[in-house]
Amino acid sequence: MSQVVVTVMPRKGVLDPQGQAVRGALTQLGFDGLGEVRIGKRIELDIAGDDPVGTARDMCERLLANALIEDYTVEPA
Amino acid sequence: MSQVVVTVMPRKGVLDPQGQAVRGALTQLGFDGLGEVRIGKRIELDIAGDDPVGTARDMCERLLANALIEDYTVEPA
Amino acid sequence: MTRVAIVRFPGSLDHDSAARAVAGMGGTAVEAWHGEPELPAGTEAVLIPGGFSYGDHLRCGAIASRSPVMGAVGRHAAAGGRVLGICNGFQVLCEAGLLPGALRRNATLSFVCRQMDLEVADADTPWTGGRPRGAVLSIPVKNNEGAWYGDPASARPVLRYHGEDPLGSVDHIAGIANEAGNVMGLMPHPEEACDALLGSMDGELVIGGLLR
Amino acid sequence: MSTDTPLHRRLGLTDDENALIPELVGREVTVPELFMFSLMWSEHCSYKHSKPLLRGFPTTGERVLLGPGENAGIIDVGDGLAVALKIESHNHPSAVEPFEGAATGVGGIVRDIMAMGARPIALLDSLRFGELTSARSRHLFTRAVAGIGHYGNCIGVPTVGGEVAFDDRYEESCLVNAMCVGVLPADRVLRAAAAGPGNAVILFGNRTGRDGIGGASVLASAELDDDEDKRPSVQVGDPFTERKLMDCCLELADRGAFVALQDLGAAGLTSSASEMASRGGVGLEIDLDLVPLREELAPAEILVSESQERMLCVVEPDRVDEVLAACTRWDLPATVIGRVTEGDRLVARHGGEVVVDLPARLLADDAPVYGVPQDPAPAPVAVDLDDVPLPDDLGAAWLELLARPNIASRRWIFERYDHLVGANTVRRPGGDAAVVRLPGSQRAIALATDCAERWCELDPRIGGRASVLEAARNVAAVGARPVAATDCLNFPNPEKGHTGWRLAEAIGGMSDALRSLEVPVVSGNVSLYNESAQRAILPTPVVGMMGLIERADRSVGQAFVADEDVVILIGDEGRLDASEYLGRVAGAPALDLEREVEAIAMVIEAAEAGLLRSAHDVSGGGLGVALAESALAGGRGARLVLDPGRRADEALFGEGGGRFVVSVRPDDARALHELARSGGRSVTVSTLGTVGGDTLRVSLGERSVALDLDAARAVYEGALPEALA
Ligand SMILES: Nc1ncnc2c1ncn2[C@@H]1O[C@H](COP(=O)(O)OP(=O)(O)O)[C@@H](O)[C@H]1O
Ligand SMILES: [Mg+2]
Repeated sequence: MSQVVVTVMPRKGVLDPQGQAVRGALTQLGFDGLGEVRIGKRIELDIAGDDPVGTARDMCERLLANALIEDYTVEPA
Repeated sequence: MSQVVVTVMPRKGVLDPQGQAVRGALTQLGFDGLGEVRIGKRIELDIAGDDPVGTARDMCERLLANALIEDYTVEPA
Repeated sequence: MTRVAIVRFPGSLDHDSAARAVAGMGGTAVEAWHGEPELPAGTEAVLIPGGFSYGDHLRCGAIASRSPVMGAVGRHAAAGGRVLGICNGFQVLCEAGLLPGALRRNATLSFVCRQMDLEVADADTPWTGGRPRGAVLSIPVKNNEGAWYGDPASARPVLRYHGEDPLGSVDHIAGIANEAGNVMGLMPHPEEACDALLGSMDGELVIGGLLR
Repeated sequence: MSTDTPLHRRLGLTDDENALIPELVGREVTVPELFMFSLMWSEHCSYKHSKPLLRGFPTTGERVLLGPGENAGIIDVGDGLAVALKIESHNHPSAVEPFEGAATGVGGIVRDIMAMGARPIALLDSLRFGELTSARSRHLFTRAVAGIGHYGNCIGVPTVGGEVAFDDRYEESCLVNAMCVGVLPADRVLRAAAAGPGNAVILFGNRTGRDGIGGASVLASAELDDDEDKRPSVQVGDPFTERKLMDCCLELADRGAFVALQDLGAAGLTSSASEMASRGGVGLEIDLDLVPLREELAPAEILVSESQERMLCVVEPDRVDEVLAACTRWDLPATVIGRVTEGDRLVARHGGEVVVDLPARLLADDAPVYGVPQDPAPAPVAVDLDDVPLPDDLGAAWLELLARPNIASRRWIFERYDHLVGANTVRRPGGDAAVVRLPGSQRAIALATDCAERWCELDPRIGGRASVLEAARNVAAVGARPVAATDCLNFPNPEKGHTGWRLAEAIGGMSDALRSLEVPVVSGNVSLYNESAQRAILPTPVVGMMGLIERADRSVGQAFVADEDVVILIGDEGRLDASEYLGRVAGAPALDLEREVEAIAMVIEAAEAGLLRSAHDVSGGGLGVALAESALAGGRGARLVLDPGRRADEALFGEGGGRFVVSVRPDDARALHELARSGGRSVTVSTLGTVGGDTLRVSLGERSVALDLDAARAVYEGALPEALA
């Protein structure tokens, strides 16, 4: 088993209302000088086999990410 | 401005219904040999100032993570 | 009597109300279980009801859209059969690629349960009971992730929010059909507007699209 | 607490209790056994400080199929249908983690209803938080509402009603009470009593982890900030699994597969297994090695884990495969973990060794019972009303009242809840009571929760009565006959000050009113120790009331529906004494039980006779607020004349008097007046004026006041969103 980390982020150019809301909340708490805030998912998977990163990539294509609105990256932990 | 990446994951021992559901779905899609699946958040922030990592840590304590059920890590992008 | 298969996933919630609405209009509702590779024998139309299939985990509708029964729904649609997806069912159809676009988090960042006015944007599909363009229907929405996102040119908008749109859909889109018009998805819940006692009968105009 | 404090004290057992246990068992107990006793003998599970007082409630009646003592009470509603109902608190967990605490509170009460074999058809939530000017209260409140919505929406049970009030005495101790109602065939009531030695015991649902161990129960027996160690590990709700459990349980209950069914709530397997055995007068043997785990746990931890979304059932041996197959179909882990035995012992094995061997009854029923001090509280310090000036501008005072968080529209809350799923919600939240059609029937039930906590503080007996009467009025206002109640008694530490007395008096007052209304209490819950080092909560006995309407299409709304309809006030004078308007105390509240019950009966009869075009009970904010709500709901004003009474603000904003504002067709006004006198009744009925226009115009003797509906709507609808923005 090796651990693979999949990161799924909203695609550039796609509005991220959640990120905006968090940015607003942070600003209200007094955190100034805040630029963009983007919120995505981190998925940690324990995968068996010779090519865990390849398997995870396959998982992304088939389920974990929606290419219309999300970009993903895969890396070993 | 420098980019900081905050990772917020369910705490060890705390139920992760999302990871559980996704694990089941991947298994049904025929991905065998799957161990644990854990799903958390990745938050990318552009922060000004001398100590963006320290600022992000502060943000985690005050808003971004819920210490009762989540662990967080902060690193420069 | 048209035989309407109502797809049931773990976490489907509106299969019973949908079946009641179909039966109330003279159709026959049968259950299509998510794990089956085929639709029930004699299926003439398919309804994918609302709910939180697979707990809305990962992305709404994503896990359900990959289940065995969806292959059969795809074949049914490709053969010109009628398919209606309501709320989570709409999300499933988008995730399955049977309708364009995706449903994203509401602009309010909260669940919204509200009776809404919907305007007929395209009178030439089976899904608005022949009501003219601009006619207004009253049907409730209830969702977390109901903001349709995509290229409006790629879609065939059938219903738009009339007046306010707390969800923040592109072009105020409430429901779309595929090019051929046989597959339809919408976020509002017509099955909860098929009974005068509940305040509106306008839902029958949409559900009627499933029936001969 | 330091580690050399004896274990039993760390677990919350007193020295006397610790000495009593080996005496009752006949030997020293094992560590897992001590854990089990500490939880089962906590206030939360044993009601050791409240049990004797609860006996005062009326609990019987023609319709009662099952009264208190089971997971929920059951009422026969005719047409072969029965309704299960229960309310429960999840206060402390919600104060610790409002989202998950409130969410798992909903999950817990829903499983209580499922355990009766019922299909949950409605949820209500009764909430108390500190003032919204406090950032912490805003946070707790918004997160609790989000958690309730998350869970209820996801399991497909409509949240059709509830209530909320803000007061700084809830700042550190918020209240989150959730009520669930389910429907089942009247001849298929499922009980949680194990039976049939040799039958299998199956645990199904989520795997067991280290969730809330020592949580709810230990917390409930100590003040929250007393000890960091007593804080629970936070339970995370999993509504998706709950929904699968619900579908699976209903499928199996319909097929008659269960001998008994029970949820796992506070004290987990310990409480479920011991209660099931004790109720059934049998023994249970379970093998802890067979319990599906999420992580490695010690035997004691398995026994007391409060992991959510789990159920326990007893099944005849030849139906085990059928039950396991259904669980597999729903993708729910399910395991035979033991069997029913002759005798009365609860036995648990681990690694082949017996780690628990106790009479189940000792755990489930034989906790010591304590009296609580009965020290009456002194009368409240009152201001002299003569020292309170009349407002120069009654209209401004009216608008200001409509904008108060305790009065303003609750739309911000209920639009976050799916209140429609199931397609049976005939009257939605926002009115007096929600009306939910019973599936497959013409009948409907009306549901409301209420509590007059400000009155309870001043006079708990009157407050107890008022809480029940207000709930009954809300149900009557939609045209329903109150048939059953459930209650949640939220109080501070009963061993201190006047709380024990207040608890007894409140129960007494509630019982007085319930008896007069002939409404039984069929279930309930007690939550004590709601206080911090700073302050204690108001005595808050929440009443959940269910009413019955024979014809769902005959229910009544609160909106004025047609111009020229006659507006009529039913009931007696209101007073400023303990009113929301005054915000101070000008005297102890008073009420005339008999007259209020008569007014309720009259309104129900008027609704059944089809006389009412609208009806609305008069509560917080008095007549002024009730009139404004009927006007806003209908988008129609009215022209009214009020008897100025003692003073104009009292006439408009006074509370109490057991009142309703109704509107009727002009031709029906006489019939309504006659109804007030029929059957030896003498209800006060006054015609106030007529519906019409876009302004509420009220003349009060020399003064008159006008409320512009657009302005009123702006403040009434805007107040909560603005306070929370
Ligand atoms: N205030 C009350 N009024 C009436 N019955 C009550 C009250 N509090 C508890 N009960 C009854 O006592 C029993 C135990 O309550 P509780 O421990 O809350 O139930 P559960 O174990 O199902 O969570 C239930 O049958 C409940 O209805
Ligand atoms: Mg229970």
